[in-house]
Amino acid sequence: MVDISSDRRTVLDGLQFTSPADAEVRIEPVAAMSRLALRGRPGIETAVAPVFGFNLPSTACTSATAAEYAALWVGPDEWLVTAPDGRVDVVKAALEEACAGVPHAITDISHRNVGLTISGPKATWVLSHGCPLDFDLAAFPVGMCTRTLLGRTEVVLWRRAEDTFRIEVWRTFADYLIGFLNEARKELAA
Amino acid sequence: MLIINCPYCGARPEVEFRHAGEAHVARPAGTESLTDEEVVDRLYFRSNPKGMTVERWRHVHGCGRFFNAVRDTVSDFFVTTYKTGEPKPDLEALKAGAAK
Amino acid sequence: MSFRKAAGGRIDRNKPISFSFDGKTYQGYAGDTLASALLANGVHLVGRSFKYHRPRGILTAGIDEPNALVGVGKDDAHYTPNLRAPVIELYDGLKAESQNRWPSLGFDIGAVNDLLLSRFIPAGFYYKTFMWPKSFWTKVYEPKIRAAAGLGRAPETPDAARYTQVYQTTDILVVGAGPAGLSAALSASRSGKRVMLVDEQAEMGGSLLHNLTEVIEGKSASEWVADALTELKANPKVTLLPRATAFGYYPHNFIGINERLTDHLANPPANLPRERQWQVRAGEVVIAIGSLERPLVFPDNDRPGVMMAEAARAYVNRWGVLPGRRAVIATAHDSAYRVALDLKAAGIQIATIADLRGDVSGELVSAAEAAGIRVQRGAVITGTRGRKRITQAHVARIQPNGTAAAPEAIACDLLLMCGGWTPSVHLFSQSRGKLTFDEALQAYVPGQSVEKERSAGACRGLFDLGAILEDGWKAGADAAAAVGGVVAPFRVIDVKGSVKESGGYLGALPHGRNVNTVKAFVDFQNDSTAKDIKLAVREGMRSIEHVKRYTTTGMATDQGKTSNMNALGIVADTLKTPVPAVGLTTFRPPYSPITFGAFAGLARGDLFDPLRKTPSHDWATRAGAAFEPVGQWMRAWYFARPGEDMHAAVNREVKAVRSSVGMFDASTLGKIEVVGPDAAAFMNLLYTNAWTKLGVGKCRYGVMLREDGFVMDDGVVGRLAEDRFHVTTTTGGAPRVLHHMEDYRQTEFPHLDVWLTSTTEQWAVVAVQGPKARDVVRKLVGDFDLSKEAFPPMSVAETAIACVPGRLFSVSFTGEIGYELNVPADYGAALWEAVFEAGREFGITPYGTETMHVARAEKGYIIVGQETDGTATPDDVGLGWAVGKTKPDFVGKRALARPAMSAPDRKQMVGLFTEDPKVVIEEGAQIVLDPNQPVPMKMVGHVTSSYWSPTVGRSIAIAMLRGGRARIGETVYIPMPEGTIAAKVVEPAFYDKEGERLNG
Amino acid sequence: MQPFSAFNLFRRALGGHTSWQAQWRQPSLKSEYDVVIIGAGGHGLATAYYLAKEHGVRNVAVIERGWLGGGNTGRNTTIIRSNYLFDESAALYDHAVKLWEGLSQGINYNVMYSARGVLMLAHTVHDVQSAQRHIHANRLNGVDNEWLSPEECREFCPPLNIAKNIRYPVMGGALQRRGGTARHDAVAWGFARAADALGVDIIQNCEVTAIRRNAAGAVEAVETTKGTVRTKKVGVVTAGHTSVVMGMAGVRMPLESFPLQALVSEPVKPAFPCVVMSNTIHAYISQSDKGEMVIGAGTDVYPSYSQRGALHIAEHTLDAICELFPMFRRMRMLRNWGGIVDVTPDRSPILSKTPVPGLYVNCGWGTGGFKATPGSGNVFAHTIARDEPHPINAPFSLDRFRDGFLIDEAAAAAVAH
Ligand SMILES: Cc1cc2nc3c(=O)[nH]c(=O)nc-3n(C[C@H](O)[C@H](O)[C@H](O)COP(=O)(O)OP(=O)(O)OC[C@H]3O[C@@H](n4cnc5c(N)ncnc54)[C@H](O)[C@@H]3O)c2cc1C
Ligand SMILES: NC(=O)c1ccc[n+]([C@@H]2O[C@H](COP(=O)([O-])OP(=O)(O)OC[C@H]3O[C@@H](n4cnc5c(N)ncnc54)[C@H](O)[C@@H]3O)[C@@H](O)[C@H]2O)c1
Ligand SMILES: Cc1cc2nc3c(=O)[nH]c(=O)nc-3n(C[C@H](O)[C@H](O)[C@H](O)COP(=O)(O)O)c2cc1C
Ligand SMILES: [Zn+2]
Repeated sequence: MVDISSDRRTVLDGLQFTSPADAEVRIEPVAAMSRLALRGRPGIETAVAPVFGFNLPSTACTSATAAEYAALWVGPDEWLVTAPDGRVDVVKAALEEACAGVPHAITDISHRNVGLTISGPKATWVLSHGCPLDFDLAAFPVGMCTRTLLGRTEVVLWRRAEDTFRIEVWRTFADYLIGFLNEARKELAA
Repeated sequence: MLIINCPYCGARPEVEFRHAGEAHVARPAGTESLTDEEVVDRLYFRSNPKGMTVERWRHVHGCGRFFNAVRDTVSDFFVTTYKTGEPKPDLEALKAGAAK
Repeated sequence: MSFRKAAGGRIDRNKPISFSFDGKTYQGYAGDTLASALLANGVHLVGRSFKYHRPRGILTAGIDEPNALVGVGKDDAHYTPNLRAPVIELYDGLKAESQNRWPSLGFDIGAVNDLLLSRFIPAGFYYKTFMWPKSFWTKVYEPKIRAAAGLGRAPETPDAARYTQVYQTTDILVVGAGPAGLSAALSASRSGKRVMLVDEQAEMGGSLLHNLTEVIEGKSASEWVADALTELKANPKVTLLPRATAFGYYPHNFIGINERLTDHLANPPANLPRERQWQVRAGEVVIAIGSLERPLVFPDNDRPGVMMAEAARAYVNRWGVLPGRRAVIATAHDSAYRVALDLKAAGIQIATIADLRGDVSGELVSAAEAAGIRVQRGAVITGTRGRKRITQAHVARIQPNGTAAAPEAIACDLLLMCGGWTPSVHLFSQSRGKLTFDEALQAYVPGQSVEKERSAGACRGLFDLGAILEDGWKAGADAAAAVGGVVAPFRVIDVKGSVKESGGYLGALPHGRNVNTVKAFVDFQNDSTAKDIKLAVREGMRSIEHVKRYTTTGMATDQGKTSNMNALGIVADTLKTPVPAVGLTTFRPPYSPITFGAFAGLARGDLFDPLRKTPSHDWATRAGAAFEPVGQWMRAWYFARPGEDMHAAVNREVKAVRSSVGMFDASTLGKIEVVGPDAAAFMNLLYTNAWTKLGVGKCRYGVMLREDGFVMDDGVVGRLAEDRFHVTTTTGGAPRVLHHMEDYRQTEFPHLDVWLTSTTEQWAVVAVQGPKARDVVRKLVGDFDLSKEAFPPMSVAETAIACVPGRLFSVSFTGEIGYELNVPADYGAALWEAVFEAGREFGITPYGTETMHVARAEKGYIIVGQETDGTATPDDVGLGWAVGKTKPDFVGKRALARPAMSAPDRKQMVGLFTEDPKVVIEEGAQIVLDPNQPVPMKMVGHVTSSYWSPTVGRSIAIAMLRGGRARIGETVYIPMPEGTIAAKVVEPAFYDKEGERLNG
Repeated sequence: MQPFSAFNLFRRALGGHTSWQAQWRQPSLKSEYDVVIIGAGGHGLATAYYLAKEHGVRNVAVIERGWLGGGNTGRNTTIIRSNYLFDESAALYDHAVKLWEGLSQGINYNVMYSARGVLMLAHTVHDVQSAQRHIHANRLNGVDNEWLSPEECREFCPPLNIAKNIRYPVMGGALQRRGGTARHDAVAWGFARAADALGVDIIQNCEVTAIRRNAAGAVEAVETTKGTVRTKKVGVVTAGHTSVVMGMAGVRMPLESFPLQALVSEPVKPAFPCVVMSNTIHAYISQSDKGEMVIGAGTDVYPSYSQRGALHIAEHTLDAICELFPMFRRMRMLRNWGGIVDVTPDRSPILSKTPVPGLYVNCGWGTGGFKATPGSGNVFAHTIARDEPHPINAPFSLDRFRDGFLIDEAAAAAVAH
């Protein structure tokens, strides 16, 4: 059988990540990873604990992480789960088993999204060119995550550190989004 | 751009939301039982009030939830928002409250 | 001759600047505006008015300038018309030109409108004439009116600049950095909260920048400003934005602010945007935007050399410019005395102060008289002389009966006027706060607030500096308290030299001259005069809104900043009603004009809208594909080979699909994973079809209706497990369908345990179609049994495809054996290439959307959005079979049962064979039964799809035809401009009606 | 009525224009009228004019809450065209266009109807198909509408950017040459003056607060802020406020009211020769006689009576304008305002009798009723005078929603204005 399994091409290949503005804001691709859309009735928050080592966050717009896994609250019965690349079937199977008693749905979206990191002293300034949320630490603390808009794309935005954010975006919008962020940071060029 | 209080996520900018029409136009369990008149009424006729309206929104670029809101269509200010399934608030009481 | 003072002002005399106006080069200094520099060079004639082309000079020193509008730009790609000279910052090489004049500013033919025609063209004259002969309006009159109107010329070359936009949240936004705003920002910033202070001008300080008299806390005004700014700049929680106009106050304390970054620079850095639009959400807003001085309305009050009094003071004190040598000052307000004193101190001779008020006195008046200035009480200007520059002012005493006595002519080269001060309530009013009329001030001031804002300083009617500073301080502190900040203690701000000033006048002044011939301007730019306003009222325009629109008063580029209150005064006077009974026109954004480009921001070119590309995009580009946009997607349309046109390419592609095998990138199809114990129950409710019995591993074509019973979307649905469906939707319909499904899931059927996830982007899809499809796919799926028995049409399996975990569908949208290969999207490009390689031996042919359309039309398959237009029922388009008649409920079921939905003369889908098989009807063509009837014809349907069918070897068409199914066999007509096409109504399936080919 | 003409303008100019009379009287409200029209917008005033002119019904009051012409008539982008898809719509709007063509002379008021041509752009294959369908249907209905290639579009409208590499390239356009613009205010004032001259009482600053019905359910009076008026016939022509006013008679309507925004640039010399509309990217533009670019947006997305719209909606429109006309990027916005439009489920208007005897309604014009003003008034007057619809407006009944015979211009991908 023809084998393409080693010929994986991300949409981030060939996009412009470096910029004269890097000292102020860096934009970097996030390596491939497993992603699951996890849905379920109440009870699922704790049911997953044996797999993840933590309960799903039940407070709106918060995240939980442990060594390999992260679970981001994106809706009252919806989490975006990430795990190392190539583990999606294993994790899914483990979750199916752990959640057997609670109505739930697990869907593989590893390739639907791509991840970006945006960091640096002017990261929130650049994000503010397309996102109306308040990035003050009091309003958007480290660890907060949410779906929102960035320019004309929907993204999940996750604050990893004071000046570092993860952006999850649907793959075909990545090209536009990088273009948008590059245009927004142009003025910061040294 | 309005600020809308999502019952799940809190106050968020309007562009994350989508308006979804008049609220509490319930779909009966058995639609068979509706008369033609009722069908047409549900489909097309709207109260479209000037003043307090009860409407649905979806936090489409946020948590994805549909929810209900009471809004003043003259000022566009929201009086309250609440989750789908919760009872319709007493508008008269809200009006009295707003007047204060 | 230079009119520059030897010293003083905020200009930098060490930095001379050269600029040009109407081709002539002049000198100015850094810190100058175009207006101050022109005045320093003795240039007063700067523009021409809109209608009468009257010579006009510089009236103001700010954004309210109605006269001195110029075009600026080194070339057309940088050209901006209608800029106001008093707010154009001078830079080296600035090129400005006057507008609305021909052939030159000095000699303008258009001035006949003033000199000869003006009596025939009063307000609204065009409504009364130009009606005969009828055809002349568009051909003769209108072009002439248009050419005479307008102001500057529009640029003709695409703009070279970039613009950006940024959202920002702040606790407190202070708009205006005059004394009130600075003081507010100081107290607010001491609370520990985030503060933004924005001001439209290049320098912050507002009126303090030209105030030399008052002493604030022991400092001069400019020192006080400098200290305040130093404190604010040192605070990391404070953002200071000069050159930033708060242009709009939108609901929920959302303020649009436009910041100009490069227009003042001779050589702007390439990375800077020209303008940045801030959209600020503020917890609390302090509006401190000051007040505007009002002109006086007297005959010929518009000549170059007529200026607002405070503007002259600003030119003298802030820019070190003498706007004239000998001034007459006409006033109704105390503040003009301060102007007189400052001007006199600068060496300008004050010929007289003509004060409208009969019994005026007070500290400032005494000071003026003590300085030897002649003060005429109860005096009015009745006219002026001097066409391109004022030479005389006529001053008359107001008699006890209110009329003007015979005037005395006083020589002057400067006539200053002050009709009082109008608080700037623009932003407050935009916020929908209620204005109240202050009888004592004769002005509208902020009343009841709606938003979380407060006004401070002159914009709420305070005019004495000490009170303004304290008011600002309090407003800032109150705003801080409202957002939970630490409240700064109240501060008494000691001001020396501050005098409480009063006065003011609204409306036109008596002049004792022929009211029908004099022109006393109210709206300078639009040339509307006191008599125009009176004419409007006489003609029944009694609402101020009618007066505005009939006379265009307040509709010019200054939006009535100098004219609205006087117009109101004239209307009130004419109607003999109090001013507040007349009302006020609506304040709308923007506060001052804002560049379109700044609203568009980054959304231009590729960033106008995201463009979504499929995994085979690059390959297709290399293969020479033409693309078509479908929603945000870019899809390969056809793959023309060298020398082929679209027609030839499509014929070849279709033939390949029919005779061998073709491949198509179907990744754009929407995909939704419907998962949960109640997935089938949910599908039953959302689609017309029955799903319960669909076996795992099987697919079904599904039809989705809106609640009104009309077809909304369709697609193949595969059942992957008892509780898992892979649903496909149309490319354009994907977001809509998901929203619709979520809506029902969350609001109508919340009891169902089912969840929806968009997987459109998770899967890349290659469709392989044609008699050799199985041979190609076999090479990619290893041991998987593709035989007809094991994997018949309409099956689905989760299996490895080219060694990656995939989903394999046996589905056909062409009528040939077909497979759709789904792999995780990162493998999409590789899969496309792998399929192409695997198919090489069969001559596999990539095809685009056009061939897909032709092939499906040959089979009579519909495309939602092409055959349907939102008014088609399933039965209309031949999908009655897909409606589960026995299902108790599904979305749209009840509406479908209404009598009209099954009326026999509904448009139904049929096929058409043209009489001449070579003729391909145009899509969208209309069908009639009787081609010989007169226009308007009775149309009975239209052609939805129409192609040359290479397979059938003739043209084919699909149409929606009234009562169509009953007309099969009849001939219908399609009248076209080139002649009528006759066509036979046939079944809408042209090829392999029995579906034999799938059995191959 | 003092005739308006060049001669009269000249003659009265010599007298300093002091002898012009009011264009309409300021009558006080009588206690009884044969017909009361609620709403002095263009449609209400035209209705009153045609009632008096063509049906001899002169004891008519037009009652207006604010100032006449201050509703959508006074705040619209004034695009006039009749190239609608369905026969019923084409007939209605073309009836109006024919009346526009002679309106200035007919009512002796220059409404500046300017047939500058309306060009509707296509940006996708689907747009092209939809435009072609319109063109063919229009041709058979006797309504002019023609297809222009991108190059022809540019020739017709030189500022248009027809570059192939822009995000939404122009693939062509449908041009209606008879389409164009008219001066919004003049339309209201012209009809007001002409109706007034025929005896119609226009009562401004008078809000209708209730509609009274007799025991049989028929209309018997309306209550206003200036008193009660007896009448057997009431025509409701209140655009965005129709649901509110019809509610006074206990009639629910298939309407929602949305804000719709427009804006103008600063005035410039003639730079734009026609009207251009792009439904796909939401932009509508023409240049007025005064020189401003008049630009329309899409509706805001939630129902509102606030008569203003959101910044991001106006912005979206300017994005599109700047893409299509990149030289206008440096032009500046002078004023941005909103109106309240009443939208029906099928985006076609309602000109109809109602379940209440003596109550008639003219509404649902949504974002596109200015163009219909004279035609709408003309057939609505017929409906009121004869108590039966004119053949042209018969399909636009309120009953069509019950009967299911919608005239779905929206679903058929017709454009908004
Ligand atoms: C921004 C914008 C752009 C538009 N662009 C176009 C375009 O380009 N082309 C086009 O054809 N159409 C356009 N339209 C639509 C068009 O303006 C309207 O369809 C049309 O003007 C409606 O006219 P009307 O006379 O029915 O309503 P209006 O002119 O709105 O008149 C209704 C009147 O009823 C009055 N009223 C309401 N309630 C009461 C009451 N209780 N008592 C008394 N009086 C009352 C109101 O004050 C108002 O004056 C646009 C609309 C807007 C808002
Ligand atoms: N003598 C009098 O009677 C009299 C009358 C009027 C004003 N004044 C003097 O004027 C001053 C008033 O102080 P103030 O602080 O209230 O007003 P101000 O005029 O000093 O300051 C207002 C500031 O707001 C800015 N501004 C206006 N609109 C803006 C907008 N939309 N966006 C951004 N910035 C905008 C202006 O550029 C200006 O700098 C006092 O010094 C007072 O004595 C005196
Ligand atoms: C076609 C058209 C052209 C307009 N041109 C101008 C203009 O040149 N200047 C201006 O200030 N307003 C102009 N307006 C807008 C009006 O001033 C006003 O905003 C509009 O009629 C809505 O009324 P409102 O803002 O008072 O609510 C125009 C309006 C229309 C409909
Ligand atoms: Zn939410």
